Formats: sequence, C-alpha cells, structure tokens
Amino acid sequence: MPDSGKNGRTLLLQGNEAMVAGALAAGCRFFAGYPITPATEISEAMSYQLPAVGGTFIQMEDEIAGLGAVIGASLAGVKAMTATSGPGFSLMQENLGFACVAEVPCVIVNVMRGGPSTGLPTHVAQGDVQQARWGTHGDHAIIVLSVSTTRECFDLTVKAFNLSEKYRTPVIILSDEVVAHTREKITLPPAAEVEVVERRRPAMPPEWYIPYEDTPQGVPPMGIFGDGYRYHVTGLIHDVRGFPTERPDEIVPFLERLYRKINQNFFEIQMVDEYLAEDAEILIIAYGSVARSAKRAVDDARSQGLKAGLIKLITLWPFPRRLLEPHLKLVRAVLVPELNLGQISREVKRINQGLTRVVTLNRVDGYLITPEELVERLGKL
Amino acid sequence: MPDSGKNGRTLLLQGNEAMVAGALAAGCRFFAGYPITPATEISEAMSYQLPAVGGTFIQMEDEIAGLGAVIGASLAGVKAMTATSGPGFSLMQENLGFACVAEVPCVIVNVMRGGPSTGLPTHVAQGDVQQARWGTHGDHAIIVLSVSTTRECFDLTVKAFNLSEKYRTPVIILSDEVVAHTREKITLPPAAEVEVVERRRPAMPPEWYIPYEDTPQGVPPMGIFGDGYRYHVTGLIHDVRGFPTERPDEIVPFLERLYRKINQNFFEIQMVDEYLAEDAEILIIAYGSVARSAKRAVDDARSQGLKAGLIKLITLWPFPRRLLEPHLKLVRAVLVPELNLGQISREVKRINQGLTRVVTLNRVDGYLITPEELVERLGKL
Amino acid sequence: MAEVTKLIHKYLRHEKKFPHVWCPGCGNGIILGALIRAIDRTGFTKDEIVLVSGIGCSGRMSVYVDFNTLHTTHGRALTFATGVKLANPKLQVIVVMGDGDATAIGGNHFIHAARRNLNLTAIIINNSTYGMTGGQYSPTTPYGALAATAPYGHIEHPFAIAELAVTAGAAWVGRGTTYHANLLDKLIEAAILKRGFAVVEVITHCHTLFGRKNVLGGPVEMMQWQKEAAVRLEKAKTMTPEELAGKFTIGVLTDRDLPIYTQEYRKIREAAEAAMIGKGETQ
Amino acid sequence: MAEVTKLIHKYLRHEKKFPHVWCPGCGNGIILGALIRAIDRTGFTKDEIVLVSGIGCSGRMSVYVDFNTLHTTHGRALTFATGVKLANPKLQVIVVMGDGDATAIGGNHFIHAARRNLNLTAIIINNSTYGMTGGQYSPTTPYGALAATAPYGHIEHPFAIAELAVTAGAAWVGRGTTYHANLLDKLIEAAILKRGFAVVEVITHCHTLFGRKNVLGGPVEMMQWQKEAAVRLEKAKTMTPEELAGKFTIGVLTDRDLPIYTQEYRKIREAAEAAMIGKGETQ
Amino acid sequence: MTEEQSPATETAEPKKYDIDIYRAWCKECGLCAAFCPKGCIKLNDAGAPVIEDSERCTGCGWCELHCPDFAISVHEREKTIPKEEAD
Amino acid sequence: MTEEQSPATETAEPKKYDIDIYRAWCKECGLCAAFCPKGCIKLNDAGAPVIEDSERCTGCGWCELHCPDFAISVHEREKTIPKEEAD
Amino acid sequence: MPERFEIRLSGSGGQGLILAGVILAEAAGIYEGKFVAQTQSYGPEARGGASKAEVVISDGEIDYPLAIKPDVLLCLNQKACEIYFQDLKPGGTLLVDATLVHDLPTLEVIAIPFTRIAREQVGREATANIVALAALVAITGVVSIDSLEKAVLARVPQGTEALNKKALDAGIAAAQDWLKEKRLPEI
Amino acid sequence: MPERFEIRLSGSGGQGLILAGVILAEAAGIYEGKFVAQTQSYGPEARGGASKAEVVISDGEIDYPLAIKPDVLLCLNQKACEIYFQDLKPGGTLLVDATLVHDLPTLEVIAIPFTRIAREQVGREATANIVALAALVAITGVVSIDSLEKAVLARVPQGTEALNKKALDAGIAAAQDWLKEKRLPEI
Ligand SMILES: Cc1ncc(C[n+]2csc(CCOP(=O)(O)OP(=O)(O)O)c2C)c(N)n1
Ligand SMILES: Cc1ncc(C[n+]2csc(CCOP(=O)(O)OP(=O)(O)O)c2C)c(N)n1
Ligand code: SF4
Ligand code: SF4
Ligand code: SF4
Ligand code: SF4
Ligand code: SF4
Ligand code: SF4
Ligand SMILES: [Mg+2]
Ligand SMILES: [Mg+2]
Repeated sequence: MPDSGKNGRTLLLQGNEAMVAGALAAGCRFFAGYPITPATEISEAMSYQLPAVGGTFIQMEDEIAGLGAVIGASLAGVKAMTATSGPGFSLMQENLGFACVAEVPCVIVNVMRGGPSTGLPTHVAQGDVQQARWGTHGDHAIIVLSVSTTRECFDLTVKAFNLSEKYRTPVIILSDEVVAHTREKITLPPAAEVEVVERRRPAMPPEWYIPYEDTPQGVPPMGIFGDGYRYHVTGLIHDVRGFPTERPDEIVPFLERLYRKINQNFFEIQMVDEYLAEDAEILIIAYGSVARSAKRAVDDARSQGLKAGLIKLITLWPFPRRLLEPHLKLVRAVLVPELNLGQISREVKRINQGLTRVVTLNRVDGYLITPEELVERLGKL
Repeated sequence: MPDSGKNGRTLLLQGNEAMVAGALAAGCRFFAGYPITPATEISEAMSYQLPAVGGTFIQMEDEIAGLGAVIGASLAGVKAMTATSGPGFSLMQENLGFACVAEVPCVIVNVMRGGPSTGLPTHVAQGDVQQARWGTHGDHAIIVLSVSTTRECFDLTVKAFNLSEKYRTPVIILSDEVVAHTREKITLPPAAEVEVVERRRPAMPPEWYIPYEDTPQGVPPMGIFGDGYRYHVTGLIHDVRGFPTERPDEIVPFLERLYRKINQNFFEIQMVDEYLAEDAEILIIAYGSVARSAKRAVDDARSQGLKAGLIKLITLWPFPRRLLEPHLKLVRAVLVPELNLGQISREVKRINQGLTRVVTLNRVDGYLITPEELVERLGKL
Repeated sequence: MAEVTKLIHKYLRHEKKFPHVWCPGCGNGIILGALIRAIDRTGFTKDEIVLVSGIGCSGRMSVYVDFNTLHTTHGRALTFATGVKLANPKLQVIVVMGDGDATAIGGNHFIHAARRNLNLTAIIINNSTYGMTGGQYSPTTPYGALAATAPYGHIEHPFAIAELAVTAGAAWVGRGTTYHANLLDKLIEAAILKRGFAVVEVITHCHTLFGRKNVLGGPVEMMQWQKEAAVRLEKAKTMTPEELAGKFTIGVLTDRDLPIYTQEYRKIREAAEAAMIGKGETQ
Repeated sequence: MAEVTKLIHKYLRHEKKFPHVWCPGCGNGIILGALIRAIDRTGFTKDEIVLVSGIGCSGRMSVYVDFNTLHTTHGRALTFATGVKLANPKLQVIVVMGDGDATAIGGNHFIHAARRNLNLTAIIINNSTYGMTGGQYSPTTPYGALAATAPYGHIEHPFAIAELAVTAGAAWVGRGTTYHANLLDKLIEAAILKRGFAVVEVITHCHTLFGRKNVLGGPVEMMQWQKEAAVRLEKAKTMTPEELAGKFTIGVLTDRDLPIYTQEYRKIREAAEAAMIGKGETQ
Repeated sequence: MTEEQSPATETAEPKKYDIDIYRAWCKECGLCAAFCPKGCIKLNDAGAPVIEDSERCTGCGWCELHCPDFAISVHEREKTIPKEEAD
Repeated sequence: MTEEQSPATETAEPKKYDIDIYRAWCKECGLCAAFCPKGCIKLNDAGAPVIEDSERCTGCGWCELHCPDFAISVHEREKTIPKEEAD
Repeated sequence: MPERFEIRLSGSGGQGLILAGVILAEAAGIYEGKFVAQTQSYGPEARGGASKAEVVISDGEIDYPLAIKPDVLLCLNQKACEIYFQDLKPGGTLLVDATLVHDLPTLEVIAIPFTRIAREQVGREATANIVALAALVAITGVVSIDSLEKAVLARVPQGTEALNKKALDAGIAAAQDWLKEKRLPEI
Repeated sequence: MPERFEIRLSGSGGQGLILAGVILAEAAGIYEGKFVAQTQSYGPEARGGASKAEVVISDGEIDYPLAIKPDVLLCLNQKACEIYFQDLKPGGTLLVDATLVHDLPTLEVIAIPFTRIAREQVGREATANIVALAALVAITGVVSIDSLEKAVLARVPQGTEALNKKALDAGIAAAQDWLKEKRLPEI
C-alpha cells in the first residue's frame, strides 16, 4: 500500500486512496464507517493512516452509526468523514438530514455501484445522483460534488471539507466504481500548498453567543463542545438559540437561511470544467467516470470534423444552472450520457425550457459508456 | 374508537383511520411498523382491528424492521402495509429498493410532517415528495399516490393495494398531518362493492415457472412461499430465474422491464382530479391538504370573476405529464402551491418547456396554506 | 436542603421556559434532578460535560441543562456520543435515552457501545412505554400489559436492560428507581466516575400513558409500587425465587475493570506512527 | 455413505452453476451440507422450508438450494423472516446469517427476534470477519487479531454470540463448528424442530482473509484448531478456568419452553373477535 | 431511604425547617404531599400542595429530592442571627 | 467424532468402500486428504486429491461430510450381485 | 359554494375538547346527515396552555377543513380566550366558562360557569366539556338536542351514560337560564 | 490527443495479475514519468475464471481509463485467452503462458511457459506473474528493464527481493530466447 499520507510525493493511487490523502491534507482526523464494496479501500486506508497522524478510525456497527459518530466528532471540533456505497447511503439518509438541520460540517463519500438494492455490487453506476439531492425527508439544500480522476479525488475531497467547514453543512462526494478503483499517478502537494478552510468559531464572550444567529453569509460561527460556548444542538426546528420552536416567525427564517446559505453562494460552490465548449455546436454534459469517456469522444469527434465540446460537472448540486444556461442557448444539441436512466439529463431538461435539443445516452449494465458509443451518438445528432 | 372494520356504515373517521379501513377492505392482513407522529393512529387502529379479521399486527424494533417484515409477509402471500413519517421513511429507503427490485407488492404510507430531520413533528408539511421518488439508491420506478380527504384515504388505500398487486411493486401513499388527523364523515362501501385486485399467480406446472420472465404487461406472475413454486428472491440484479447475474444481456432487460411495467401503464396509474379546469385561464396544480384550500380558492376566485381552475394530483409519481401538458398549453399561468420549497413545481417546470408561466407559493412554517393566501396570489397573476 | 434546589438552579438553562414540558409528576424531572446532583458531586465543570439525548419525552432533558447538549435522532444517541468522545476524550459524555430509544430502535448501538467499552455514561429511563408518541408498547413493556398498540394485552416478554448490558460487555451496570432518589444520585455519580462504559437503568413511571392504560394510578401509586417492588441486590441474594416474584433488583450489577477504548486506541496510534517512521526509513 | 451425497443432490439447485462461489475449503460449503442433512432428517418438504439469508459470503447459501429462498438486505434477514413466519406460520423458516450480518448491522434484529420468540431457526456462521468485503473486523474478531481495518491489531472485544442470544431471551441456543460436522447436523436439526426461536452459532474458518492475515494457515490448520479448541459443554463444566483458557464450548447452551409468538397471537385474535362481536351486539 | 443518612440525624438538637413551594413551577402532582414522612404537606381542594405543618418537618429532604419540577425547597429556619455575624 | 457412531462399526465383518471424487466440483482444498483418519486420500503434485488406498477406508464418512464442495463420495463396494436379485 | 358553519372549542389539554369536537361532529355528520370536518391541535401545545378542536359543518362537501372565521368560539380557559378571540367572525358567538375565564375580551359574551356546574350539579368536574357542549348546542341550535344526545351516548365510555345525560341536561338548563336572563334586560 | 499504449494482463484470480498491473503502472508512471491508468476487474469474476488487469500508458493525460483495443494482451490461462483475444488490436502482441494455455487462437502468438519457468527456474510458482511481466517488458519495451526492476523491488514484500529479481531475470531471459528463436525461422 503506498503511503498516501506524505505530501509532496508522486504516487500511483486509486481514486479511493487519493480521497484519503485529500481528506488528511484537508485536516480530516476522524473517520467512522462500515465496509462496503466499492468504498472499502477508503476505510482500510483510513484505518492505516489516520492513527499515524493522531486521528481516529472506527468501524461502527452499521452506516447509521458511522454517520452518527461522524456528526458527534465534528461537533467536538474534529473534521470528520465517512464513506459508503448505495445501500449504506440509503441508510444514512436520516442522519444526513440531522447534519443539515444542525449545520454540522462533515463529508460523506458515496462510491456508486449498480443499484437499486444490492444491485451489482462490483460494477460501476451513477444511479444515486437524485438520491444525493433528495434522499432525506424534508426540504433541505445540499452540496454534492462529483469526481472523475484520481487527481480530483484528492483535490475535491479537500474542497469538500473546505465547503463543509465554510458553510457548516454536510458535503457529499459522489464517486463511482471506475474512478474509485482506477490507479493513476498523482503528485501530492506539500501541505503548505493545500488551501485548508476552518469553520468560523465564535469570538464573542460565551454569554453573547447566539449559536444560530443569521449572518450576511447565512452561516453562524460554530462553537465546539468543550470550548466554553455551551449550546444546544437538535434535529428539531429551532430558534436562534438552538431551542425547539413552533413559532412560524422563527421557523421560516431558519429554514430559509439553511436554503439561502447554500444557494446564495452558488458562484463559489458551483463548479464545472469546460473542454472545447466555447465554439462547440454539440455539447456533451457529463460527470464522473463518464466524463472521461466524453473527453475522448470530443477529441475523436473533432478529428472527424464534428465540433463537439464537453462540460464536465464538478458540482452536481446545487445544479449549476447559471453556468450551463448560456451554453444551451448556443449549441445545436446537448448530449447527456449517464450510467443511469437519466438523472442529470432531467435537470438539464428542466433548465432547458426549449433552448436546445437535449438527448440522453443511458447505460445501466454495469459497464462504463465507451468513447466509441458517444462518438456514434454524436454523429447522429 | 369507531369500528372502521365493518363496511356499509357511516362513520366519522380520521384520515389515518380511513386508511386502515381501506387497507382492510383491500385485503390487507398484515401490518408491521414503528410508531411515529403523525402516523401512529394507523398502527394503533391496525393493532385493534387486524387480529379481529384474522390478520396480524406487529410493532417492530424500528422502521427498517417494519418494512422488512412487510416484504416477508407479502412474499408469503399476505397483503401487507406499513406506515410512518419522514424520519422513518428515510430509514426505510434501503428496503424500499429491495421491494422494487424483488418486485414485492406492498403499501407504504408516509404521513408527512415538518422536516428535515426531527423537524416539526406535529405540524403539516409536504416535504417528502421528491424523496418518495428518489429516496432509495439506484434507478427505479415507483408509484406514489397522494390523499387529500378521508374518503380518498379509504379509496386510494384500496387503489394502492390494487396497483401494488397488479404491478408487483411497492406503492407509496403520501398523506400529511392535516389529512391524517381531520375527521370526516365517510360511508364505507359494503365489501362487495370494493374492487379488489389480487396478484397474478403462476398457473403453469412448477417446473415450467420462470419467476421473472417478461410478459406483455411487464409483470411476471408471482409464486408465493409455500405454494409449490419454489424460487429465489434477491436484491441483487438477477436473471429471469431469480439468480444473480452480471451479464449485460440479462441486466438490461431486467432493469428496463422494472421501469417499463410502471411507465408503460401510465394511463391506468396516473390520476388527477379536475375542478373547473376546462375553461380556466389560471390553473392551480395542488395535492394533499393544500388541494382542499385550492378548491375553495378556485370558488372564491371565480366569485370574484377570475377564471381559476384546479387540477388535483392524485398520482404524484410517475408524474402525470400527459394529463397536465394539454392544460399548460391553454392557460395564462399555473400556480403550484405547496407546503415545501417547491418540489412538484419543479416537475411542472420540467414539463412546461416554455408553454406557460409557472408560479409557486411555498409555505414551510408548519401550517396549511389558506384559501385566502391563494386567492390573493391568484389575484396578482 | 435548600442547597439542593440552589444547586439545581446552578445548572438549569434559565433562558428556557420553565416549568418543563413533562406531565405533572413525571419521573423525568426527578431523574434530571438526580443527574444534576451527581454531576455536581463529580466536580466536572459545565464545559466538560456533554449531555447527549435521544428522542422521546426523556430525550427532552438535554434542552434544560446548561452543558454542551446534543439532542440526536431517535435511537442514535450512543453513536453521536461515540464520535464526541473519540474526538475529544477529555469530555465527559453522558447519554440519556428512553427505553424505546435505547433498546428498540437503538438496541444495536447499545450492545455495541457496551462491547466497545468507551468511557461513556448511559442513563436509560425505563418507563415501560413510548411516552412521546402516546403509549405504544416498548421492548420493556411487561407481558400482559395494555398499550396503545396492545389493546388486547401484550404478548412479548421484556428485555432485562441491565442484564443485557452486562452480557454485551459493559464495564459497570447499575439499576435504580425514581423513588430511591438518593441511591440514584449515587449510581449516576459512580457511573460517571467509572472509567469505561457504565449503564444506569432507571425504573420510572409514565402514569399518563402506561399508568392510566393499566389502571396503576398516578405518580404517587406508581412510585409506591417502586418502593415496594424494588429489592437491593445484596438482599435479593438472600431471598428465594418465590419471594422475588414480582420484584426487581436495584443496586450495582457489575463493576469490572476493562481496558477502555481510547486508551487502547493510543496504542494503535503509537504502532501506526512507528510503522510510518519505519517506512520512511526504508524508502 | 454415498447416500449423503445423493441426499445433498436432492436439494441442490441444478440449474445453478456449480461448484459454488466459495473459496476452496471454505466452511460455508460444510455448513450447507449439514443444513441440508438436518432438514432432510426433520422430514419437512422443500415447499415447507423457507431459507432466508443475509448478505455476505454466507448469505450466498440461499441461492444454491431448492427451497423457497430469500436473499435479503444486509443485516435484515430476521426481519424478513419475521414477516414470512407471521404471514404463514406453517412455513419452516430458517435464517442463515454471517457474524457481521447477524451481530454488526443486524444485531438489533437478532436480540429482538430472540426476545419475541417466534418459531424461527437462526444459523449464524461465525468466521470472525467480514468475508464478502475483504476481511475487515467484525463484532466477533478477537482482541489483538489483524484485519483489513485493524492493521495494527484489533482493540475491541468480541461478542459471545450464543451467550447474547441466551440473555436476549432465545428459547434454544447451541454452538458447533465445521469440524464437528455430525454434531452440527444434530444441532441444526434440533434447532429446526424446536418450537421457539432457536440459534445455532457455527464457528468456522475464513482462511482466505482472516486466516491469511493472521497466519493461521489454510482450511486444514484452521479446522485442526477447531478440533483442539472446542470443548463439549458437559466437559467444560468439569474444567478449571485455566484449563478452559483459549478454548470455546460447543453443545446446547439453553433449551427452555417459552410460549411462542404465533401461539400467543392466536389469543389476541380471539380477544379481538370477541371485542368486535361485543361491539356489534351493543351497537 | 432506610440506609441513607438523612441530614436531620446529623445533629442532636432538633432543628426547625421552612418549606417553600414555588407556585409558578409546581404542577400539583402531589408527590410531596403523598410521601412526606411527617405529613407536613397536604393538597388543598384545588389539588395544590399547601404546608400543613412545617413544625413537624425533619428536613429529611424527600420532597425536595423528588419534586419533578424543582418547585419545593426546605431550609433550616434561620435563627435570628445578629447582622454583624451574618456577614 | 469420537462419540458419534460411525457406519463402519455397525457391522462386524469389515466392509470395503469405493471413494469417488467428482473432479468438476472438487476445488482441491485438501481437507479430505488432511483429515482422513486412514490416510486413504493424498494430494498429488498439482494439489489435487487422489485415492492413495481405498482398501484402508472404513467408510467413516469424514471426507464426505466435510467436503465443502460435495465432491467426494464414499460407498460400499458392490458385491457382484446376480442381475435378477438387483431388480 | 355551500355555506359553512364553524365552531372552535378551546381550552387546555385535559379538558376533553377533542371528545367534545368529535361528538359535535358526529351529531351533525352521522345523526343529521351534514358534511363535517373536525380537526384539533396536536403536540406539546395540546398538553397544556391553549389547545383547540374545531368542527366545520356544511350542507355540501367541505374543502378547506379548518375554521376560517369561527361562527362560534367556546373558551374553557383564560389563555384560550385571549389567543383565539381575535379569530371570531364579527357577530359570532363567544361562549366562555365563567368559572375559569374572568377577563372578558368583549361584552358580547355568554359566560356560564360550566366547570362549577359540572362539579356541583353533575357531581364530576370532568363533565364540564359535555355541559359546555350542551349549552353551545342549545344556544346556537347548530344540531338538535336529540342528535347531540345520541352522539354523546354513543361516544362516552360504557357505564357513564347516566352521568353524561345529567351533564347534558345541566348544560341545556344553564343555556336556557342564560337565554332567559339575557333576554330580560334586552326587553 | 496523445498516443495511448494499452496492456491487458489476464488470467485467473490468484495469479497476481493486479500486482503485475500495479508494478507495470508504477514503472511507467513513477519511474519513467509517463501518464498511466491502471484498472482491474473486481468481484466474483476476480476470484476464479477470467479476470484482468489493465494498464494504459501515455505521454499526455489519460481520459478513458480502460483499454479500448489492447496493444498487448497477456493471458495466463486458457479461459482468459478465449474471452479476451478478440479485443486485441490488429497487429497487437499476444503473449501466453504456454504451461497453461494450449489452444492458441492465432499463430501470431508468443507462447512462453511462465508457470513452468517460475516453478523450475525461480523455484516458486507464485512468481509466474513477475516472470511474465518481465518477458512482456523485454519483448514490447513498453518500459525499460531498469524501471521495471525498480518498480518490482519497491512493491514486493520485504525479504522476497532476491526471489523476485530471479523471476525478473528468468522472464527476461525467456523473452530473449524467444526473440532469438522467433527470428530464426523468419530469416
Ligand atoms: C426514526 C424515528 N422513528 C420514530 C420516531 C417517533 N418517536 C419519537 S420518541 C419515540 C419513542 C419514545 O419512547 P422512549 O424512548 O421510551 O422515550 P419516552 O418518551 O418513553 O421517554 C418514537 C417512537 C422518531 N422520532 N424517529
Ligand atoms: C447496508 C450494507 N452495508 C454494507 C454492505 C457490504 N457488505 C456486504 S457483506 C458484508 C459483511 C459480511 O460479513 P458477514 O456477515 O460476517 O458474512 P461473511 O461474508 O463473513 O460470510 C458487508 C459489510 C452491504 N451489502 N449493505
Ligand atoms: S407522557 Fe409519560 S413519560 Fe411523557 S412526560 Fe408524561 S408522564 Fe412523563
Ligand atoms: S472469503 Fe472467506 S468466507 Fe468468503 S468464501 Fe472465501 S473463505 Fe469463505
Ligand atoms: S412534588 Fe413538586 S410539583 Fe409536585 S406537588 Fe409537590 S411541589 Fe408541586
Ligand atoms: S423535608 Fe421531609 S419532612 Fe420536611 S416536608 Fe420535606 S419530606 Fe416532609
Ligand atoms: S474435500 Fe472435497 S473439494 Fe476438498 S480436496 Fe477433497 S474432494 Fe476436493
Ligand atoms: S470415509 Fe473415512 S476412511 Fe474412508 S476415505 Fe473418507 S475419511 Fe477416509
Ligand atoms: Mg419510554
Ligand atoms: Mg463473517
């Protein structure tokens, strides 16, 4: 096992291993989870590396407990993460909602495999994209990032921690079996070069601390257990002090703030990568491992004279509408290839409102869409 | 407690109680669940009435176990149901996916309360609409019905069982705190007048039985444990015999059939109620308790000279696109009032594609939208 | 004795509305008092204490006291507490749960926490029912009792919570009642001071639901029953099974010295650091 | 003896591809054999048997045998089985689970099933690890052992599965090994015939993961260990704690007659029918 | 309560106690009245606890330890201590 | 195995047994070879079990009961029964 | 749009308001064939302080199930009176329990000591809800006394029929007294 | 679009193919500074029958990480050869373990008895993967022998370096023999 805990070195790492390296670089010092294919390597590397940097790894009795412990650790001031795949992600939904409501920073990795149910445990899929947005009950906003290379597994795990700390919110990273298990060369940046964001902590005297008070960013500073800012944390809708409330004039501002803090900061949160999109006549919108096939397909298509381009989604939720809309107006057609029956294409259609033609290419047999398939489809548009 | 088990009588029943009456009329003889506000009355009435008709009620250790037992009972040939609210519904997501993949008929009631997380346990909300569609991991199709009156609590519970048996699929009923707790007069039809559908059972000799073979309707006949048609049930993707497979040529037809059996039969599954929609210039699209406010608002608006109309959604999923599209073409604007931050309005916008103006009215403070609010909003359109 | 009340007030959150939400006479208030007194005796500061609670009537306890408080999801309190404790072992983490919370939906976390032996204190408020949701049967509802979901009498047999904790591996286990408040103070104090996973099962009354359904009277009658049915463990040893019929024992069921998790984990850290250094040298 | 193999073949699903998926020498195959022989001896027909399994290497068992078979979600096998049994008490429901399946994610269902006492048979295949996912530690991994997630040695103490079942209320509990195959046949047969919740814990070997990591050799060496470390319960009673160190007991831990759930539920049905008739008369 | 030392036994000379009920918090559950070993507290017709006779109070603390609402407190009756001494 | 009656002891006259290995299923785990009390089975160089000496076999059944792949079966050697009798 | 008649019964958690609401709804719905919708407030609120049960009665189907502007408001405690009085329809009927409500928000109020009547005349304070309901029906005529009686007797626990009949009668009598008295000054 | 060079290593689960893939990827990526993507088949498939590890090597960033048409296919058992041969790029190099693969799908094949060499010359059958990898590198020149050796020695368990070095040498020697022989008839 290569030692992905040391920075500034060039290593051959699986996506899963690079996530661990990214998490450690971002300051993650706690991991609680439950093994599941194809996310297990994350647990295993964490169990090996975390204790060496003074962190803690624990394997809990199930995924519910895993996320519970992660929330607890974060409340006690330690950056924390868990990793799972579809079945475990389904089980985490209740506690995920808790983390949203109680505004507890944490990172949850879902390495997607074929579903539904036990599905195709060892095969690649992208079937949990809408679940990541809507899986827990009740209205909530959420940040979901998607990774497509070992490099991104490192970088975006750092980013996920940073966003989660900055916005006091759980951040979900959707990986998939291909990205998770592909080994690629990666040069880990020295620690000093990694931008690490820490949650804002209260600076006022404890008596003045109002734990859920609104701020311009919508994110109140966060006391941590033991630091003298004693306050109440609950999954009930609460007032600015954290106490349960049933008053509409306290409920509405709270729920709106939760929503606003994510959505008003979209310019920072929403990220896409463009590749030859500027002059494209046909655009592929893809993410995760499929974006890799798509990139090759764009090259192949161009070499056949077809002006294709790619937008790779990095942020899946909040859906980067404002970054996509301008493109929709300019292209002849959009192709949305996915390893599901059409989950992101649904969103593209929703924002499209007649701007262009939206075409899907869906594959659910457990294998990655090939560049060839894409080129063929592009040729027919 | 009124005895809602006897038919042909006029009673004053809560929505929750009427669901129990409907379930019993539909032939439900098994209930397993875990108490939660505001769904508890369903458990309580079941514990009282089921044993009197030879059925079985069991309170399990949690909601996961509740749905697990329901699936087991259905596989053994007994119509089965569970009921919960948001937190429990989140916990049920993994087993819900199992029921989809293993094609086990069952009915799951979610009486919605304020979320996310523990939220507002005693207050009304409609925050779980998208969750009902996407809550479990992996691609799947699902039937979700919405109730707005005590009458519908009876009728649509019967319908839910019928659809679940006919299509071998879990059916979700979304109720809400207002509908669940409002007492209304209801005349229960005599048993003979209730149309009850039973799952198709295999008729061929057991040796010829291929448990997951495709049929024109996409629904294979279902053997039940003990009846001589021994077969294998699994949450893994399986071949037509039920055995796990990793062969694309077996995976794809299976997943497509699961999707197709629900979506090709949309004309039977998708239901809406129209009220003065024919000549409406402004249309309200509403469901659940809000549809009741909307109906009154339509009347009030008409009496003020505004040509308003209402389409009450009964089937939420698969989203009744074909029933709505014609209306979108004809009206000046559509108002979608919801007790959430915009979940069905999202779908209306998705299918709208520039046809008309879609306006939302969202309330998340735990109280029902009033007719007054709606009329005011209509007036401004 | 007024010091008792003064002391309580030292720990209450006065920005919260009192009286609290519990029914008149509910044992939760008595247990809250015992908990505060016990904490005070341990000498830990408010900042050092993290009070974690589940969902239920009992779960509302965390809102009233001026510690770091955490009201979790139903049944999961021990998992959150595990994270808190591992992240900062200096914090004293006390977990308050109802019988339903700890042994119905949360039963698995309970036995695993006992097995793992983190230095946590678990207080299980056993009122034989789900109070919060209206008196349905819980894993501790006695055979034959009536409940909102057992209208014809309950047919399941209850868990012996404290005994289950012992078998699952807890380092320290005690049982008390709301009637025996002085004993309860001491049990909770000992449980907090114990280094290891310590469980206090508190037998209490929900007269509003369990009591009313089963015609057991109000808080007075139900506490009278506690007084009569509880037998000190030491005394129970001298009694015959017949004499013990209908009774339950109170006191300390087990107290054993087992290595605690965070201590053990320190060894892992040392091994890991050594392994990394080893790697660094050879490569 | 060829009848043994003939008998096995009577129950295998020949439309399934054999040999099965398990590693060469894996105990799961031995247990499958014992299970089939035991079922055959009970005289139940294939149609009467429902074999429910969880997720794990062990969970794959259900696919190979020609009963009504149900491969559930991870940890939930007993909940599905509960529904099957309650819906049709005439079915003989046998539940096969791994140690992780039954006591990690499924631990709560396990203790509750034991408490409720439905007439189910639970077979727990204890290989001290999560085989399916690659040898991470499970709730039965011994202290000090190496595992994929315990690269520096495990610091938790294992559950005693059979003992936990006893405390939780199981009517019948036995423990066997893959080495003692004849005993295993008999334990499983007795468990199936027992009216009530019956648990068989089977100590087996996962040499591929647990064995390799801990340098315990292959299936031969690990079964040799079973042979040497297992002590019959009757004999263990005559041994000192020192003599018992490093050993484990096999045999029947408990066998008690408790009213079974479906029987009890019949009483509820009668009471409910009476109540309805009563209502019908007065109204 | 038997084996637990009650504060009243600590001193030979019988002390006197005052019993205060904080009405805003008292929920009139009746526990104090039912279990006071000396019958110092009674419930009035409206169900509210009233001090029947504080002279009998031994300061045993039962009521204060058990009041679920922290609504009753018992303290030693102050001897009229000269002002100077009190500081 | 000690207290369990082995079929071989049921009869006084020592019976003879044939040992069949079904190669398509045998995974060459070696259990039969390691534990056969009579050493009837050995592993060849490629690791496959081969019958070393079936004469020694007592029909104790260990191998058949423990083969994880149902790949070995032991049966009493057929005496050459006249055809008529066999029907 | 059929006419609605809306009644709100308010007070504190333990006063039997939900039962009263259910009885009134059954009287109107089952025994008089009207459409009815009956709702109540749930949750902690219902355990103390101000809680409420509502009944909407109509000749046609009822859309919005909650009271919009109650035609009748019954208040069994002071807090409920303070909170809910503002919702009362202009010209609507306000009925209060004079035993427990002392500060009246208006002079247009029917104040009858239901609790005292229940305690002293019926002999059981817990029947105050039935006393009040009977008075409400007698005064407003929203259902017939006969329907009310049927509904009450069908709902209350077996063995308490006589007691509840007594409460009904006491409530009706009190209402008639009030009607007489009230009219007197006016004449 | 930079050029890709694709290698597929196939055989059965226990033959150490993933390790071989990782070593090759590290040789190219870490020791020769190329871009690499290394993948394998997971799951039951990997425990028996035909399983595979792939390495894609390029001078530029690698988009699609799986082999499209392998330039080199190594088959360590018969089944793998049957399944994967069809994927080989026309003109690509097919390398098989002559000890275990008997039915050859084409005449354009390099058949070397890796397993026998490992058993007989190296003294440990389990080193067949390293023998084969060395031969593959020697024949294709995809990385230098030097890089390969570095990568092998950095990856294999401590204490087995000598053994693996022996395996490397044996593989290279076998490849050279083959190259010589092969050339002879052609000349
Ligand atoms: C996942 C989930 N399921 C169900 C509930 C509803 N619920 C709230 S408290 C409770 C049980 C309370 O019983 P117990 O833990 O014994 O506490 P008590 O109220 O008796 O103190 C239940 C079932 C919930 N909040 N969340
Ligand atoms: C909800 C969920 N979490 C995790 C997994 C991954 N998983 C599959 S089997 C297993 C554990 C297997 O261990 P055990 O039950 O002991 O069975 P064994 O393989 O050892 O026979 C795990 C964690 C899963 N399938 N579902
Ligand atoms: S319902 Fe029971 S447990 Fe809850 S506060 Fe009331 S008495 Fe206490
Ligand atoms: S991994 Fe272990 S448990 Fe699984 S089949 Fe192999 S030996 Fe058996
Ligand atoms: S015990 Fe407390 S709450 Fe109860 S009556 Fe006495 S003073 Fe009031
Ligand atoms: S202190 Fe003791 S004696 Fe005095 S009033 Fe309280 S309970 Fe009675
Ligand atoms: S025990 Fe069975 S599988 Fe193992 S070597 Fe012998 S015959 Fe083959
Ligand atoms: S039956 Fe017994 S003696 Fe004969 S080969 Fe098998 S194990 Fe050996
Ligand atoms: Mg309780
Ligand atoms: Mg296992």
